[in-house]
Amino acid sequence: MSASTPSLLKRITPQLMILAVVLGLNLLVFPDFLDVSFRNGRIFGNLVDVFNRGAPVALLCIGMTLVIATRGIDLSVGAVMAIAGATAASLVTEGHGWGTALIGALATGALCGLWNGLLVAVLRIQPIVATLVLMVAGRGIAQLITEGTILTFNNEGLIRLGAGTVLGIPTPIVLWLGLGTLATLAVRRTALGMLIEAIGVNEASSRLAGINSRVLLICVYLASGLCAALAGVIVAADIKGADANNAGLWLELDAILAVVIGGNSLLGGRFSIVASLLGALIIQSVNSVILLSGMPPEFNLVIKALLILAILVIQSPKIGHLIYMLRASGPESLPERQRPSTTPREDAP
Amino acid sequence: ADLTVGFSQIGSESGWRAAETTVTRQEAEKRGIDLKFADAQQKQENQIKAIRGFIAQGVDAILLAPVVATGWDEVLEEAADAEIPVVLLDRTVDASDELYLTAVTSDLVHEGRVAGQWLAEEMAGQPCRIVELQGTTGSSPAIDRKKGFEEGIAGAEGLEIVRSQTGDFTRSQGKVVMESFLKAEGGENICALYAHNDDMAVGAIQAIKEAGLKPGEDIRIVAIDAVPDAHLAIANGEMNATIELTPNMAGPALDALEAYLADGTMPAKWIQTESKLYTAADDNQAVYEEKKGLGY
Amino acid sequence: MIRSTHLPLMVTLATFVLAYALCASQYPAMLSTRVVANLLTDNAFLGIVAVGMTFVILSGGIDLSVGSVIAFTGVFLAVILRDTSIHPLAAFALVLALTTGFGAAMGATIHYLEMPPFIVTLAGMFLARGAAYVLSTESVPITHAFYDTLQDIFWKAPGGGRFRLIGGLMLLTFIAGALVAHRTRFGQNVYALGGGAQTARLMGVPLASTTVGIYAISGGLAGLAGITFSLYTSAGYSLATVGVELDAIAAVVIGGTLLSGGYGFVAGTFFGILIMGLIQTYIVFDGTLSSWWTKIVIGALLFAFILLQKGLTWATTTRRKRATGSAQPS
Amino acid sequence: MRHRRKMTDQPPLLHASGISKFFPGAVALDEVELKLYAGEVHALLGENGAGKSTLIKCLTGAYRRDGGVIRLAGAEVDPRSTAEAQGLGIGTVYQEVNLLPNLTVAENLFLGHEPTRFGLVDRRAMTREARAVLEGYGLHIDPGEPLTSFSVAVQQVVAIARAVALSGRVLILDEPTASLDRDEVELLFGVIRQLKEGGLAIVFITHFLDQVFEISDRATVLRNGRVVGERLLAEVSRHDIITLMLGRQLEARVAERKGGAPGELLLQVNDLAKRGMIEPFSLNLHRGEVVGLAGLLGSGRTETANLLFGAVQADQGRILLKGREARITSPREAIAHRFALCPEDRKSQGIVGDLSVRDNILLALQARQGWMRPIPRSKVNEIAEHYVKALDIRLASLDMPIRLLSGGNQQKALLARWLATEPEVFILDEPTRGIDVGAHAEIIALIEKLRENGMALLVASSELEELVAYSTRVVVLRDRRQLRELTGAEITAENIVHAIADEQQGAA
Ligand SMILES: Nc1ncnc2c1ncn2[C@@H]1O[C@H](COP(=O)(O)OP(=O)(O)OP(=O)(O)O)[C@@H](O)[C@H]1O
Ligand SMILES: Nc1ncnc2c1ncn2[C@@H]1O[C@H](COP(=O)(O)OP(=O)(O)OP(=O)(O)O)[C@@H](O)[C@H]1O
Ligand SMILES: [Mg+2]
Ligand SMILES: [Mg+2]
Repeated sequence: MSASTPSLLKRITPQLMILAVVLGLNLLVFPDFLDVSFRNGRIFGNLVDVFNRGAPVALLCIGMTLVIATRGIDLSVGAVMAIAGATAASLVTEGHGWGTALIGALATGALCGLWNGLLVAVLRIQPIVATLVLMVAGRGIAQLITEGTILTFNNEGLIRLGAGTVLGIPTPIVLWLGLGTLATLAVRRTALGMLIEAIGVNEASSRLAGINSRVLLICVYLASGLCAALAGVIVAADIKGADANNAGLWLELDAILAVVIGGNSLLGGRFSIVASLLGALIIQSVNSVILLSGMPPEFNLVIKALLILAILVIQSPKIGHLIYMLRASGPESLPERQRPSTTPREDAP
Repeated sequence: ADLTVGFSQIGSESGWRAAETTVTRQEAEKRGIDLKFADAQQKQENQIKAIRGFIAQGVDAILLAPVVATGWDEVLEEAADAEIPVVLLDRTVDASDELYLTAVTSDLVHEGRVAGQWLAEEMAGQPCRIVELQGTTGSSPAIDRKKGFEEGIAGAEGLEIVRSQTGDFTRSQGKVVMESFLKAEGGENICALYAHNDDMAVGAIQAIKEAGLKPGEDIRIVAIDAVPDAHLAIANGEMNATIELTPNMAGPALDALEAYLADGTMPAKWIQTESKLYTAADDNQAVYEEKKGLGY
Repeated sequence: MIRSTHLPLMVTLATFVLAYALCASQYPAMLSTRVVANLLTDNAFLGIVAVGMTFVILSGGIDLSVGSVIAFTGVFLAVILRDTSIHPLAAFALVLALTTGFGAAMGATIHYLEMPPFIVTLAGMFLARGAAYVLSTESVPITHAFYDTLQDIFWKAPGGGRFRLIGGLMLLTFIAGALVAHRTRFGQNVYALGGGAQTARLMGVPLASTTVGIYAISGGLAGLAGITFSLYTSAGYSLATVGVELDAIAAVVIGGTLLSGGYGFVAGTFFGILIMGLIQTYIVFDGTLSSWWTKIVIGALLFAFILLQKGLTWATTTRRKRATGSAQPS
Repeated sequence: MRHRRKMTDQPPLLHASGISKFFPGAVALDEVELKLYAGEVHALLGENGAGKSTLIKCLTGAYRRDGGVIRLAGAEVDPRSTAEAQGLGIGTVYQEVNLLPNLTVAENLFLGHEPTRFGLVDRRAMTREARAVLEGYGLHIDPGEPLTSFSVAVQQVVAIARAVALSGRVLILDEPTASLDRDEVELLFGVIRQLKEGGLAIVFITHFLDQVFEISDRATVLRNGRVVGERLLAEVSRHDIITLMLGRQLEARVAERKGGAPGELLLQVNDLAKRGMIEPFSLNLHRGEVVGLAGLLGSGRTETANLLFGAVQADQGRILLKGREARITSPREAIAHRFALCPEDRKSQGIVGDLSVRDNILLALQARQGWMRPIPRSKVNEIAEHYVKALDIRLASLDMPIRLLSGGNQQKALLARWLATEPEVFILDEPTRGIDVGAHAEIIALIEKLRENGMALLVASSELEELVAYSTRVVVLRDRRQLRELTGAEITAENIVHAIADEQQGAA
């Protein structure tokens, strides 16, 4: 249950290696990539940007990892970001303090998560369809709050959440690292992680074993909504305005991608939040390569697609197996007969 | 009876677009016109569907803000067939001009050119390394405003676009991309920023500030649209110029329509709106207050 | 013979008829041939791509790349017709081969590398749109005379409705799709795959060729939809049809096909398309919804349909279970 | 007899030799040899996890084998997929029902070889032929209905019919009778005898030794992935076979009478019922009692168990626990009242396939404790290891996903899951399905021990001998109705059969 350090390290080795390679690519297109300086009261540099700009996806993928572990998916997170940002902005423009705004935004996020959770856990609507509803309607709700405009604000407290620093470190970095740690501890230091995995693998069995799968499912979507809300507040604070039209647009796909690059199965079951967070960093590093390379923007998507494809192919269980086989047949190979000849998936009855 | 006019709007992807919708509604209301509004959510197919829907409903006229220039022949023919006049807003289409009554648009290339010429004048012969924030890749404002700007600076010696990347017309992408420009080029090596819309410029201003530089002084900033926040930025000295794209396309359009429907007066095929340049010389604070309520 | 398995189809059909009647009672103009013809013409490309999506979803997969493939097809056709003197029919064949191959490649990746379809086709989505950008960022008009010929083929019904070629093409695609899904071995294998890949494998279903075939069909039909779209707009534009994959998925689901695979009908998707078209037509006829209310209403209607379907299915299956409770061997 | 010897002189129809299969951390098959002759029924025997299913999968292309040669009628063959094996005339029923729940019975039956007309599948002919085929097995059902509208037994028969239709030369049946009733078993044996006459070679895997001796001519016995012997069944005794399988003697247990007086009254069930599922059901359960639930397939045993456990909600009736009314509307509440239910369908309702054996064993205990109080790692290992040893679960490591265990070992792990919660009322639904003779005896002994320690048990089983062996009372069900109760000396296999049959006559 609680993964010990060596096994965690083993689990995230592929992600660490890929991250290193992509950061290496950055270094290739921009030699000063790793320079970090202290300017204007904050640490400053491309590497810092990767961590800072990766914050929204990182926050989203904390919740998304949990949702996916239950064999679900949450397409609504982008829209929830917009709603939460709009809520926070409209609260501060109405004269409330930043604390109220933050709580208000988180509460709307929780409400959205609750809605998704109820559709999935109680009405038993398939997650992808259930969350599609909010994905379509949610941005409309956000625009309803801002009335289609970019709702700008000057509340220093709120702005500090997105553009401020804590001890010289940009707040978003602190927030996602903190929440990531908190979530990891919450699922691994308690039995929560195992119970979530169990309902992801076989919900019927889990229910018969006494797991309250309904409540757990709702909680998981709730968590996803909360993470999305926090991401939404950060994005709004970053530009001092709630852009209901564009905040979080298509970010759900990036978050899902991050979870998968983190080596988590879309079919639910075993999961690792740390690996997902590394996945988010990998995606942001890919974006960074694109920005730093100075290529014309029409190549952005092709480059991103090819890099991601390469990453996924390398991670594919089949390729991993092939590498294992090649290594096994090397000089210090195992005796012929001990070679596994099937990947686990094939062996499912 | 009252006039019923269908309005096929692209969507609500930006503050400017929202303002255009608001102004159009206001203008229609002023004239006692029943406006049927259809939001296409950035999709041409939805706009075509909307126009066909308007035709089926038998509206008296159609306002169309086309998302893209191509692909309208067929549906415009159907409208012509049903004898419903169509007026284009803020962009023309690649179709025979018999298929629409008139087009009320600004000249996107011209806007870019004004921005370029302003910068060339401002630099007065000094060299300048420019970074460019493009609009959404493939959108016609992005293409035309880039083209116009390049024409505008073509004559000036030493003006050079060193980096150009898309900021998707959004504030947050504008900020993100500007951050990478600042690092890739070094803030002190950038002399000016040209953004295809004000939203990206406003995002970039924040990136510049966070990098410890003074927007408007260390880096000159020119953008297009003249949304309220840009006026505010100019008033605060954080931005240098913006070129107005008026959200009031519907006013002239509806005037032309009413005249046509009343006695068949044919308007000119192209009603060009003014592309007014705003700089620190104007009273931006006043303009800001004036525009604030328009739903930008 | 109406079987319990046909229930979702019946539900969708009933929903459509009911909804249409409601709309028509509010706006009698909705009964005009124009509206009927528009439903077919305007949704032709979406319908064609949804047929492919039905196969993918029946097999338990998903294809997010179709919207981008449509855009790519349009740009490819426009560019090739602008820059070369090749005949459009040859260009059609070329682009169909290309998109079918693209789909097959995704299918092969999914099967042989054991990667989830969601992710493979997501990468495919980026790739296809990226390729469209690289070909041309500007929208390119198609001016070939053959296009005009094709576009001029329509039947003008009394009342002003124009039934165009592409609407017919969609109907044909649906008929062919239904035949393949329900009356061929390949179709049976698709359903089998959706019922459980491992079991299907043990039962002797050729997983590799079926998976590759499914995504090839989806890719090919996305190509066909791209051709349709280019006929519809006479242009190729790299920013076109963003998010169409979600519309297609929604249509398939509204049509009664389960996203988890194995259950559903191609014909159901047809009514799903019509229902979605009806929602949009209704919103245009209403004409008072603001941009944001449009989105909220679409979301709410989507939810209402899902709920209605869920309720009807639930009500009838519990009854059925009771009825056939004791099917014992004798 | 002479007839059979003569057959052995012929070359075998299917000859597999040197078949090896390795899994990470386990040698599943080690140079196994299997000879099948045309016109014989060949039993494949062995303990749980001996490698029987793995051998079948290697022979039919479901797994890639790591070594060995397969000859079919003298020619070397190498099926790489089950489809290829089917093409070679090898039809197989794999362990657990492997049919598609979303297809109709007819579609399942004909998947891959549908009758076609003008290149299109002829659905009408398919339904017609399916009906005819199934009637041959005594099933009068509408093949156009979805498979899931029928019980597991019907599904099993469909699976067999499908395999038979596909087997031109070899038919392989992996535990086909595990969920069948005696009548269906008889029907199946009739079919097998016919096919045997027709010259098919048939492999038959089961843990019911009676059935082995009834239908098979020869047996190959596996132990730990190795062949430990091949015997003509006419020449050996049941005892020999068991000794060969286990590698030791199975002590004949003295059938002690479970006379011990029942303890305090624990559970009172009053008229518990759910419309359309089970008629009002009443029962008193004391500590130190084993109540058996007997009945034919579909008689409602599983439903009764599920109802008691709250897995399905009753719409009438009350449950009194130690005299106080208990509301049980979900498994959670049942578990909180110290109930446990080991379900019949272990694949879909029991195991959590991708989780480790350890997590599976601890799941129910952890769920009861709540997520806030994780069981410490050391305690987890202690409990898991304890039960692995106590129940003799064969595994490579506690960390392996439970789906990789053999069927019987999965069953034991599930028992461990519930024993770990130390229940007071233990409901067991078919606890020995798919369990080998050795483990079978152990589980019966275990039930006996639990009873002696004061647990109250309710056991549903189709095996009468087994029910007789451990029950202190037997409740007979039919058509989802409680018929009568047998106690003490009344409990014999004949009496139970009569109880069911009498009533049947009465009803007829
Ligand atoms: N993919 C796998 N990885 C590791 N070990 C495996 C795998 N599949 C099977 N095994 C192991 O191989 C051994 C043989 O399993 P198999 O299913 O063939 O047993 P069996 O004889 O059919 O038993 P049963 O009577 O319980 O069905 C078991 O110990 C099992 O744990
Ligand atoms: N949810 C349900 N609603 C109505 N009937 C059901 C339901 N589930 C099962 N049945 C029917 O109830 C009958 C009894 O089920 P089942 O076969 O599991 O009983 P059983 O006595 O436990 O038999 P066995 O355990 O030997 O299979 C079956 O005919 C089955 O079709
Ligand atoms: Mg087995
Ligand atoms: Mg049962």
